[in-house]
Amino acid sequence: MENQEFEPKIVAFVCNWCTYAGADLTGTSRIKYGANVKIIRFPCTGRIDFMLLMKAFENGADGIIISGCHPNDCHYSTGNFHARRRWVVFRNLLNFSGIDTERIQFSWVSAAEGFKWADVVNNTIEKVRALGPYENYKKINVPTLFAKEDNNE
Amino acid sequence: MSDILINKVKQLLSDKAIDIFIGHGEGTGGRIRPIFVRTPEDAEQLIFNENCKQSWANYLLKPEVKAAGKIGMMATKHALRAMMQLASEFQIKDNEVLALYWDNNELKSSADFKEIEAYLASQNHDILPHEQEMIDKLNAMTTQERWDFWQKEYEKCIKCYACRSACPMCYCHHCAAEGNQPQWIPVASHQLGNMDWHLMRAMHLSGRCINCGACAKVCPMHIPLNLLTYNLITPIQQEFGAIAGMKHDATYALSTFKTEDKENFIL
Amino acid sequence: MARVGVFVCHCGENISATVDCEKVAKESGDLNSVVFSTDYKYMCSDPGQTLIKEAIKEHKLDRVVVAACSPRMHEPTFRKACSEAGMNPYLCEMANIREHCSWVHPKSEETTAKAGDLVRTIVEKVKKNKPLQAIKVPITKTAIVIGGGVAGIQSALDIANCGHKVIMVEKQPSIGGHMSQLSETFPTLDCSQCILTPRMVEVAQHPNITLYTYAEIESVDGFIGNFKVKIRRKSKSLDENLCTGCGLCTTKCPKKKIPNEFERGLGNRTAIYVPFPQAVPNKPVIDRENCNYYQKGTCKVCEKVCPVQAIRFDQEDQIIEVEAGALVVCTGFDVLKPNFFPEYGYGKYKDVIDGLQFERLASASGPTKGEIRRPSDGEIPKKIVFIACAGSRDPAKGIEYCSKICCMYTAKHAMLYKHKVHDGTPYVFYMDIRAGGKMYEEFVRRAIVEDDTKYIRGRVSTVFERNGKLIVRGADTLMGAQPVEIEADMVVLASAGVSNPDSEELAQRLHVSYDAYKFFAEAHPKLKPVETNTAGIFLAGACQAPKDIPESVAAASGAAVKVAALFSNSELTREPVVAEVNRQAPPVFSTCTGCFLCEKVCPYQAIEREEIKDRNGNVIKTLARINKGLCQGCGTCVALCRVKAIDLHGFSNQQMYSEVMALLNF
Amino acid sequence: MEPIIKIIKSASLATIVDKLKGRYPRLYAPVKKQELVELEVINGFNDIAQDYLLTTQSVKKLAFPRVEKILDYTLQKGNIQQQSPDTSNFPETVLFGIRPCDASGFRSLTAIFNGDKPDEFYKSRYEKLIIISFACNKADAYCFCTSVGGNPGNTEGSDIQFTPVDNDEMLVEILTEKGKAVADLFSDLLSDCDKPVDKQAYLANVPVVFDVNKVIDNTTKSFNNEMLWINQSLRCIGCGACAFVCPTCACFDIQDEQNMKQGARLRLWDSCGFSLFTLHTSGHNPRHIQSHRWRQRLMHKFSYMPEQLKVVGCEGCGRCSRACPVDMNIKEHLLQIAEL
Repeated sequence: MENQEFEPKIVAFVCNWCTYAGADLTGTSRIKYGANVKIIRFPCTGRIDFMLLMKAFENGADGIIISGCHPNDCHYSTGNFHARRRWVVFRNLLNFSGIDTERIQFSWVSAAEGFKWADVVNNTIEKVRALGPYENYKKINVPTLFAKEDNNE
Repeated sequence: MSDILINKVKQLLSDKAIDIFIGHGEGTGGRIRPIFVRTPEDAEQLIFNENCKQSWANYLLKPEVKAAGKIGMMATKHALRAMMQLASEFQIKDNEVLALYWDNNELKSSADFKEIEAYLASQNHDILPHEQEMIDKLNAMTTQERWDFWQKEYEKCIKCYACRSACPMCYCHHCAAEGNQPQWIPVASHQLGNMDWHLMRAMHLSGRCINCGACAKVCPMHIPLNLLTYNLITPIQQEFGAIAGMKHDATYALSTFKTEDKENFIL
Repeated sequence: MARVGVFVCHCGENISATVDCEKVAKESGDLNSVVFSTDYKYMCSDPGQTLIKEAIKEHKLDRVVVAACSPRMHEPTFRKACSEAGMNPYLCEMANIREHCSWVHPKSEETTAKAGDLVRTIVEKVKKNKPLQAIKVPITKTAIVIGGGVAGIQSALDIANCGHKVIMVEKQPSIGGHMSQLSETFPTLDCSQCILTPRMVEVAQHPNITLYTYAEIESVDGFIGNFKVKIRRKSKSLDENLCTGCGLCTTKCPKKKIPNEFERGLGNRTAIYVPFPQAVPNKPVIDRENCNYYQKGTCKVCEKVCPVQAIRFDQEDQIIEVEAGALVVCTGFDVLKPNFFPEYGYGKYKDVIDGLQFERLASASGPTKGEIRRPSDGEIPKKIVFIACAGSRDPAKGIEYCSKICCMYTAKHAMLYKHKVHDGTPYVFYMDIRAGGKMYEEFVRRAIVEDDTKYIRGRVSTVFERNGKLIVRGADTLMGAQPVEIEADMVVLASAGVSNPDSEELAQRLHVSYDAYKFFAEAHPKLKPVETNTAGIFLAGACQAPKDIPESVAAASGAAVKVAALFSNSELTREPVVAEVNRQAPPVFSTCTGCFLCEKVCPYQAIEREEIKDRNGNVIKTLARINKGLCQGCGTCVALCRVKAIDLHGFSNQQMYSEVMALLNF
Repeated sequence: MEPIIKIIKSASLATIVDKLKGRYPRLYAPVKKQELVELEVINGFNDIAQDYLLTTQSVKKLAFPRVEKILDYTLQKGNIQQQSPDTSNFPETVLFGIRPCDASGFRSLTAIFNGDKPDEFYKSRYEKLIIISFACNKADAYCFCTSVGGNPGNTEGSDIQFTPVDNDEMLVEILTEKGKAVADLFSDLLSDCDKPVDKQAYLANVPVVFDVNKVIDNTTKSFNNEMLWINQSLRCIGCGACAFVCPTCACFDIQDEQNMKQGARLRLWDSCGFSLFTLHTSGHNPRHIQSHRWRQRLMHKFSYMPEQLKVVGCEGCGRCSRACPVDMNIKEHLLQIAEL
């Protein structure tokens, strides 16, 4: 078991119209990628709340992929532009707080880019695998995980 | 300075130009405290000196203060910026609050957004050198060092929410931290609950923080919280050209976008 | 407590080949709130759907999770099935274990485990789903057809004949499009003008059609059934109501040497001009960039000669705003720019022309009155080389696709040439002959056999001039790549069909997707060929990809039917995936703070202000409110709202949060 | 028991701390951390703050933690397992160098938590505390212990109390059996007190500013005096700093934290100063403005507790005033009420 390679847990937050459809195309085209990435479908990248990203790390994600429509291609015309601004700020905040932004991969994957989706996923798995498990979060004292001894105070 | 202020407030109150005045007063052991003056006689308690740097803009939306009638306020630069930001978020209206402020040793009074904007445009709004130094120091650290630094700070937090209460921009009557459907932020003041709270607050203040520093000044545990929001001021200014609290009709940096916004981090 | 049913589909072997569906179903049964779980060969089949419906009744299910293909594929199918069993359809969700799992991972424990994870995630989501009711919105029964080519004409007439109002917006001074430039059409060789012109006139005269030529779409707001469209009517410098179309101005205009776009530069026109004799409307416009008056300030000859004083030099562009329920985009295509082929000498040698130019040469109303004469000296060419696939199917040139129409029109050109120049010899260099279609192959055969066209399979490497002849050098791949050199009098390039130069801008204005070649994208390549991803906007003709006339007309009629179907009801039923600002009892009213930072973030201007007033009419609070008719459910406002006062039905905070929690904790 | 009075050389304190630490690994003492003085587990004498008035936070966290897990549970379909933490196993904990007002603060907490039915968690933790207080030889403008029945040398709640006296010596008062057992660890360092020591002479001077009974009476009478509460609390920003540093504030919230498979029920500090403290689901808030919350805070400490629990809910430590971001000095406010 010890020699086994670390398999990171990666959550992908994707928009319904481009990347989700792109990932469907990856499937339809039978292109293979790692099974450790699991997709959560949002209507638009504009819907992705930064709090959800925080929750993902807190609940054991080692990496995160956020992906949506290319600029100008948003189904809702501008959701991805708004999201992009938020990420600029949020990345800055995370970085300043010592949260590893290397573990978050942002990408634009269109409905036609089945290959790109597989690449994004596989590259992110590689990158996060190299970074190792996100220990910082796992070390945080959460009451649900309190050890038997008295940690309270 | 105090005398000029006292006379002005006395006059405003006796002219019924305002019903209540929020100003600086002598506190315990040399501290400055906010005082609320309703009569010309009480105006004697007002002071103004170099220690009076506090912004009282967070009182502008307090129901008991609003209920007192027309508000006048001794406004520092930060208080004026808070007013502009509040105006841009439709929380106060033009000519609603009479602000008194010092412009080159001259006590000016205005409730007019355009006048206040003109004054603000003539002022320097950079964060203080020692604050910038601290931010630079943190940014020079490794990610892990920064994580350790902040975890140590977050550990101190007792979640008294003084930061929120003192912040002029934290006026939501039902803060997201209290939302429980779902429970975004753990209520508990443990490491995770504290970190979530401070990150969320910083994010909600991004592009809105007017760098008054109240959050850090009031923290009973002396957590340098202001650095979290201050650190975002420069990138938001550089990337999006936006500074909070300068215009009463400004567009919020995160409510808008440019097609050419930075995206070098996106594959 | 929710009662969830989980239905795991094998999709034949599409899923079960790599995922242990039985195991996924069994383990889902152990999840909290799941009271029934099963697996089945084809869930989407009739028996599969029946299985779901019966389980809903038997096990009193109030939530359903179908673990199968992408929800983009079958979500409506299963929601409908659930609805038929008496459940609110929005309490049914799909876990995508095919496209996102079985098809992208090998058969393994991990793949099965991932399928289980996806099911668990969706089970937790569906538990937070709320019953939703479809939204009804009124429909403005007017369609806007953008583009007046053959597709636009067909679409407009079909819709108008169904009794609905149509507004046609054409960029050029006349409708007709590329088809009006053609001489004769394959495979019947009937005259293009003869069949098109009556339909153009019909458009102009139809009581249900309003025609705006020399006009463009300025902006599109709103949504299906309720678009608000601004149209820019470019100034024609003419009072159209007064103009009788007598044509005196065009004959008297002193600027006579302006290359005629309609003739593809093979003829000239004046500054005030009607693009072609059969134009609809047959009234001139002033081309201001070439007009002496506009450029130099003097002239006004047209004004002087006009018997009805219809010239208006000070006329400005006019923006009109119209309401419409649907749009049909028929903006057509363009032909690859000549500078694309330096090796073929286009632009360098006058006698190297493109297909559309040849159409003009062959046209009875063209610059040569239908005689094939070469542009350089007006001589009748004795040898013509037609080069097919000029640009098309050439990855090196960035155009990987087949332009589809060139094989056929090249054969037609060869034929027309031979019919007009009996002693001439047409050569065709081709890669493959693609002649799929009714009577198409026979047509090409005729060109080869009856009209003796020399077909050479191979690419032309270069065209150059030698002793007044155009030397076409290529290789005959059927003769072992033997070099071929032909001394031609004229060369015709079957240039690739490409998207219009402004198509990207228009797509963005319309909020529709487009492909890598900037052709507009259909919602589904097979099953929704005339729809776009934006509800209420349809496509027809060559703006999607190069198409021939029958295809364009068929698509146009298809789009027209979609519009007519939409207009057949007075109300439209919409997916209730919209945002909502919470409302609470007084004194809170809502957690909304009224900061309205969300207002600007909404791409649809769906966020309104609602004033809460006391009994005396004093405003207590101003809150945000979502206009359900305008909201499209992107959720950008939801993520921006600090107090979480806005939520999105179908993708609520609770649902998304539960998904993240469920995905990561087990 | 009758207090045992001893004398010890101040220089021996380090040895005492070593001995205590050897016996009780959970040895808490004031530690200086930049601007804060925090009560923390120390490794040795050198960790202890040399010069401090009070710890920034009160000692209540040792018996009433900020976050206390009161239940564990696992969630499996049809099978929910619950387990309460074992309260009998809390470790013995020494609080060394805390102030008399902190030690006596447990009287209020005990009255609240153990009033009718003992609170298992509080009771078990408190029973395991060994409290070694240091009498105060200085005070600041916020201190008013003497006005609420305490004093800088108050021994209530302490097991042992040290008072610095002349000649680098300290007076040691061994006050309880528990204290005696602990003092046995360093009995070799204690010498008998040959002449009577006037402890009072070495204590800080904290003048009495008001009569607490007046405060109790006037508070009780002033419930409807809206303007009193509005004027006092106009600058209150409604944070929880005062309640969280207070040695006697005992309000708590119960929250479940869970993921899909397991969860914990937590008891968390809460404050009546928060606007949501009394918010009903209906949207109605009986204390809808800050002045009502401020009134509640004072009424609770100076009217309800004296009436129902026979204790005043204030030790006069002044922490709330020091922590208050807007300088709400409780001493001032109480004086105003006393003078009504």
